Amino acid sequence: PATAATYYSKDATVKDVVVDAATQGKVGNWGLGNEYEIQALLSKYGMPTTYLSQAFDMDGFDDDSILLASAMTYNELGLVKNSYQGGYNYGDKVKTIDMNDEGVAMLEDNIFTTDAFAKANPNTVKAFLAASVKGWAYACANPEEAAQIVYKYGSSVSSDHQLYMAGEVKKLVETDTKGNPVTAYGKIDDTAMQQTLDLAKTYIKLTDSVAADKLQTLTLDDIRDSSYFDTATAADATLGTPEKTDVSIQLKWLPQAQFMGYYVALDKGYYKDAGLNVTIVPGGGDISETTAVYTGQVDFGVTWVSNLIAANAGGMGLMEVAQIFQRSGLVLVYKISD
Amino acid sequence: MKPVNWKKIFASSIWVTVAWVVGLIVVWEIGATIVAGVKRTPENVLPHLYQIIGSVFSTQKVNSSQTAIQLVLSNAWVTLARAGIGFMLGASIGFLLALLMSRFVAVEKMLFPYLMIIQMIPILGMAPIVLAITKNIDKSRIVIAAILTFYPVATNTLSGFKAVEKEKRELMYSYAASRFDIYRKLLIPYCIPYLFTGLKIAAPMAITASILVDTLQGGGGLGCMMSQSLKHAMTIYVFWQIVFLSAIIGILSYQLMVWLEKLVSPYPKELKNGGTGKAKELEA
Amino acid sequence: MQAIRKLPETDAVVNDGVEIKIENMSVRFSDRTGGGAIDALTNVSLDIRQGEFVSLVGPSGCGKTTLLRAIADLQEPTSGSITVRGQTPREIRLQKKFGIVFQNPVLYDWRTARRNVCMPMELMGIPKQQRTATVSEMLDMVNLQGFGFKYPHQLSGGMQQRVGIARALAIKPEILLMDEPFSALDEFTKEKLNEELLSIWSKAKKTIVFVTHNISESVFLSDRVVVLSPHPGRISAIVDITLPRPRHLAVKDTPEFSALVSKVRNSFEGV
Amino acid sequence: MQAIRKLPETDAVVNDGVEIKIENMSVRFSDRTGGGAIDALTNVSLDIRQGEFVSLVGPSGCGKTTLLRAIADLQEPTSGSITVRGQTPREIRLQKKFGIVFQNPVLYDWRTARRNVCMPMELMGIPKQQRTATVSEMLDMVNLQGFGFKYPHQLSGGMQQRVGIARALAIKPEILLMDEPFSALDEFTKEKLNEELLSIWSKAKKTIVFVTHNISESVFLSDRVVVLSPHPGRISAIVDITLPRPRHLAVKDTPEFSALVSKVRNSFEGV
Amino acid sequence: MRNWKESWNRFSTVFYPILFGALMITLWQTGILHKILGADTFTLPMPHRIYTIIKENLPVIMQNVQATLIVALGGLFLGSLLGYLLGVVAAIFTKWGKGGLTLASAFNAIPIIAIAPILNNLTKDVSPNANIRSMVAKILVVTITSTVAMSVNAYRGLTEIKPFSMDLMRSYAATERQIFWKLRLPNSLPFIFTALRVSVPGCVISALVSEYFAEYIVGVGRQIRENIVLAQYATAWAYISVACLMGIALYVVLLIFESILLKGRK
Ligand SMILES: Nc1ncnc2c1ncn2[C@@H]1O[C@H](COP(=O)(O)OP(=O)(O)OP(=O)(O)O)[C@@H](O)[C@H]1O
Ligand SMILES: Nc1ncnc2c1ncn2[C@@H]1O[C@H](COP(=O)(O)OP(=O)(O)OP(=O)(O)O)[C@@H](O)[C@H]1O
Ligand SMILES: [Mg+2]
Ligand SMILES: [Mg+2]
Repeated sequence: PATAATYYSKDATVKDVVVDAATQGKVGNWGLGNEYEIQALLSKYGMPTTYLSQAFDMDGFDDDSILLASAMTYNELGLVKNSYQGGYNYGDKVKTIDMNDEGVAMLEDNIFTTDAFAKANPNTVKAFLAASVKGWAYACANPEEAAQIVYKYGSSVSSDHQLYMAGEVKKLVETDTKGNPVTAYGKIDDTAMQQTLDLAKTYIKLTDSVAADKLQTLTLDDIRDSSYFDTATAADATLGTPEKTDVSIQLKWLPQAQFMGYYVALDKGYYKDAGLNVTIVPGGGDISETTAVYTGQVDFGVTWVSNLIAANAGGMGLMEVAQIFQRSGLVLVYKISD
Repeated sequence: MKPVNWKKIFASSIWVTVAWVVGLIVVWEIGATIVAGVKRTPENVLPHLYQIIGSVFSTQKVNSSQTAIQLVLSNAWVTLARAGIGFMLGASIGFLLALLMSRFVAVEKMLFPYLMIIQMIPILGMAPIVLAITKNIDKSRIVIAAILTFYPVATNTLSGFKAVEKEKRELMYSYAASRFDIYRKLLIPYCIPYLFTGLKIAAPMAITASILVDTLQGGGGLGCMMSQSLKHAMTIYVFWQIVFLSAIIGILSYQLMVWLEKLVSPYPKELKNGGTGKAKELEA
Repeated sequence: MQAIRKLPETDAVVNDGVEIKIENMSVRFSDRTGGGAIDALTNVSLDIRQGEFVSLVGPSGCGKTTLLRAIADLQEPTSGSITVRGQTPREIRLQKKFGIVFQNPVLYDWRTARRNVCMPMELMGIPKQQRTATVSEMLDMVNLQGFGFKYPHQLSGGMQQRVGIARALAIKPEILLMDEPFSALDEFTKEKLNEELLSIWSKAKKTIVFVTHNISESVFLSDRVVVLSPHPGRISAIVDITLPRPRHLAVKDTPEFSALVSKVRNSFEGV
Repeated sequence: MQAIRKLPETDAVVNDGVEIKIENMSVRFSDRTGGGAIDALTNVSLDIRQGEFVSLVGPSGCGKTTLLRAIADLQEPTSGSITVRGQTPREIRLQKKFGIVFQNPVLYDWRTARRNVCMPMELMGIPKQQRTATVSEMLDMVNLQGFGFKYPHQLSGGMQQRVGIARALAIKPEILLMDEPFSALDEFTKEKLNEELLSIWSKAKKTIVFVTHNISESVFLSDRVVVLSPHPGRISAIVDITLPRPRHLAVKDTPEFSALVSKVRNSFEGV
Repeated sequence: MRNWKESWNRFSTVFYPILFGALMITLWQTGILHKILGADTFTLPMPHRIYTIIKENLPVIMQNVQATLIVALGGLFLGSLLGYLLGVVAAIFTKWGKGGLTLASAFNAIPIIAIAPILNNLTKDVSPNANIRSMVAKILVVTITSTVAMSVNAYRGLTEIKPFSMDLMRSYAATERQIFWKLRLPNSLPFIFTALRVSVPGCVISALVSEYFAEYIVGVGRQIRENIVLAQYATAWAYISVACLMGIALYVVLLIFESILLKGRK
């Protein structure tokens, strides 16, 4: 059966697909901290945790050099399935393996800052969180308008894809890892956080023994502080005057609907109402969001929890203050034969 | 009416450049045709040139307000400005370092290996430190671009200083000429061809460096657009346009150096290329 | 190493007004690339008086250039010492007392003949107007009127050498060190420049050390001719030239002249 | 342009066995950088017989080197023609018939003396063993035994020139063009090499064109001495040297010799 | 005395840089350097920490070093060869060659980050083994980036020949080939070394950057990037140091070659 199958049967089990692709050495991921869920999945099915470095397009998947490719539901998966500009138009000829269903989900987009900044500017943090959450709530209620707003703020992603993305991101914000609806946007779910931390401890491999040791001792309290979110979103919230009014937030990636909540909050004036003058700094550059926040280039950042854990193991002292995406958006996609 | 002198027209160096460009186009198109036959998204690998040119004239907007070429050109200025400043800064630093190293052997021995090492620290590692010093992302971008370009200028100029014939130095020495005069009257005129060899390498490199530092953080610049395009956040043709634009700017910057050299070189024209008299003609 | 000086009687003369004093000097070129070390000069002692015109002659490779370079502080002696006016050559060089004509014309390719001659004057901060005048005068002297705006590669070998001579004389140095300055010149030009040199020398009473391989020239010009011998380089004879001054070309036809030429020629060794 | 040849009687001689025929040749160096054009040679006509030893003399800058270079196909005449053995100089050059000694020793810095001498033989594909033997022989001849493994910058000026001579003679060329080969040598070495050259010439009956500024040397060596004059460069006289062969140094003391030297000297113009 | 001078000269070539390095490391380890630069010990970790990481992970590091070295040296070799050939073409067919040199400079202006992904895609079909095809792609990147320095310098070295040397060759009716081997090539040697002084560090940095984009995950550059993205600055600096050591080693090799090949020149 290992005769280099390229397409899998519609009914193939997850195990069949994973084992076959891994045996051929054709599982892809972008690496750079995005790989732990994939490694956890590979381990779950008894496979070695090596993978191919996947480029930022899906060409490798398209030309079969990668059989089981990583994709974010809101981004690459849309390109694979759809026919709009940049799309590969596979439609229903592909199936996915969902990390949430496999029990290896790790939490992704959050809002974080440094512990020191939060302690020094609690009102700013609260004001920022309240306004951002409001932005996300509006965006999820009106994904089409949100997509338009993001496009207006300089996104170059085609508006069709933007719209698709808004719809998928909405799902990640409104559903948790178990598939249950989320009650409070941005709330930190400690159970999911703990699962993320546990997986991180297993799969984040640090060369530096000091950092590796520190990673193992990390607890939830070292990586997240719910207090700002809780007070900011309490029904009777009274937000004091922000200590610092000019603040910036660095996104994890290029401007796109993945970050629509912040653009909506900016566009609708929620930040201004909270007394903040917010600059949104696009990501995707070589200075990662953790470094940018740590060095004080920006005040807030959006990152994946696993990246934050690694950074704190390294000694950065970052603190998550809200968890926007409540479930993992990572899937593995594979082609099926008709 | 004078007969058209075809020989002369074809001897003109413009035709040579044209021929090279045509040759390259042919090679490219052969490649593109092959790629188009085997890949499903050939534009990610090697599109046809007409597709790239088509994308230049395409009126389709890539974001809310600009077409691809508008986006590229509007971002080119930031990058060019940084390249220009970075290059001038880098070339000056390189030249000064070469002066310093030629003046003090100890400095050369101490610094040279480390100058080379600085070249090898990836900007990823360098950026946070430079950022810490400059406290400003844009300043640090210029500094890094300068760091990435100074070295060819420094090495080439230094080797020019070292290539000065012993007798020429001794003549100066016998006049007990001051250091300043030795540099002004002998070493600097002598090393100008060497300096320009360095500048010719560094000028296009400055463009590269500038595009590279764009990618440090979001914001404007060709590098930013390029990586967005590469990450498929916008049409891939933006990437190809930038590839061509940077190549064209690179050629222009090289030519600018060639032209500048002609302008400032103290050497009489015939002296270029060594040899004398007839031998030069025989070579042609 | 025996018979360094065949004419000890000159010793008495040189003790007063000594300008350049060379004592037991040796220069050895060690060789890392192959072949052995070369003893370019061994145990050379020589006193040159103030205002004296001394020629160095000897077979090719005997160390004439090396000796001149040592005086000019361009070559460090391996042992022994040189003093010029009681100071080190280095101090004298820094006082810009030397004028040197090299064996090969060392011209700067990127400067015209005029600007090559001009160069040392620029270094000495001589005002432009004066420089221009001097340059023209010097180029006239070496018969290069009309070639001032040519670059070195446009000049013939002899012309280049004359530019070098003009350059050395332009700054009117107190001590003139000349290494075969006229070797590439035809006899007429050479004779003209010989006389020119003697007239400059007699007017300004410079000290001149003059390397030549032309024995007749050395006798015609000098107060003393120092004959060097090779392998190892050393002084094999010093001949006093007793011809009266001022000398003119006619002196070359006298028997005294011929006798001195023969004397110098006969003291050549090892050729 | 008047009186190009003062001695028309030689015409009769040169018509049979002409090796090098120069007719009405001019060389003009135009100048783009400043100063005017230079007429290095104007309307030069000269026939050189097979096996003849011809010297070119004349004041510095009169076009001797230019004429030599034109024969060697290193300088294109502006007008007029040169034929060598009825062919163009280019054809002869490509047949590797020329051996040239340049006015400055043109040595390759990165090659030792031996390997500099070896170079043309390498180009001609002469087997290694033979090369080695010839190199040693040549270096012996120019008195550079023991300096074979030195690099050019380790040699004195005269030594470098001798390496250049050795290099030119090593390939035993049929036509030898020598530009002031002995100018940097002392009289003894020069005389030795003069005799050496005559012996090579008489044995192999080469055609030799020899540039020198030493009139006595030119008379001693040549069958004919061609005197050039500058501004513009032209032939001002041709002197037949009627001294018997083989010649030895003693001939220099004869009155015939002196008479010929005077004759050549007197035909110098414009110095 | 001369010998003493020469010995000191040689000794100081090694001694001075070590002295300077020791000084820098002292400043660094004592934290003074951080004060001067305004850096903190997180983004610029202490030397002893870097050293410890290198020591503890030597086998893994060496694996990465090996991969990077192959890329750097392979590319350097190919690029220098190509550059030299271009210089030769330019020297022999001046008119054609100059256009070629200008064109080569255009490649110099296309950033590595653009070339790397293109080549990655282009070499997809080279081999089914991702390691091999990545290696090819990376080597090609380095090749392109080290071509220009060599071609510009080679052109000068091949054409800037001492007056009359060419005349001498012509007088022997030497063929173009002979002129090349006997005159142009030896004359260009010092220029080759000048070029290599530029491209040796250049090839290391391009190798590092090309690894960022390569399919197969291996190499010092890739490790630097992974660790910096993961905020593992100490580890990243360990790899940066290793990269620098690689560069120094290559540079020393270059100096040794230079001293052998340029022996006897002034
Ligand atoms: N830089 C050097 N390195 C090694 N040996 C040298 C160096 N300069 C000169 N020599 C050697 O020293 C000796 C004397 O050289 P020098 O140039 O003084 O001779 P010279 O008398 O000027 O000869 P010539 O009349 O040929 O110019 C020669 O044997 C030469 O080989
Ligand atoms: N490449 C050149 N460009 C311009 N002018 C030149 C060039 N070569 C020679 N000349 C000029 O041509 C004239 C003759 O030069 P040539 O070298 O033939 O003289 P020469 O007789 O060899 O003199 P010398 O005895 O000084 O070597 C000179 O006036 C010189 O300035
Ligand atoms: Mg000498
Ligand atoms: Mg001449």
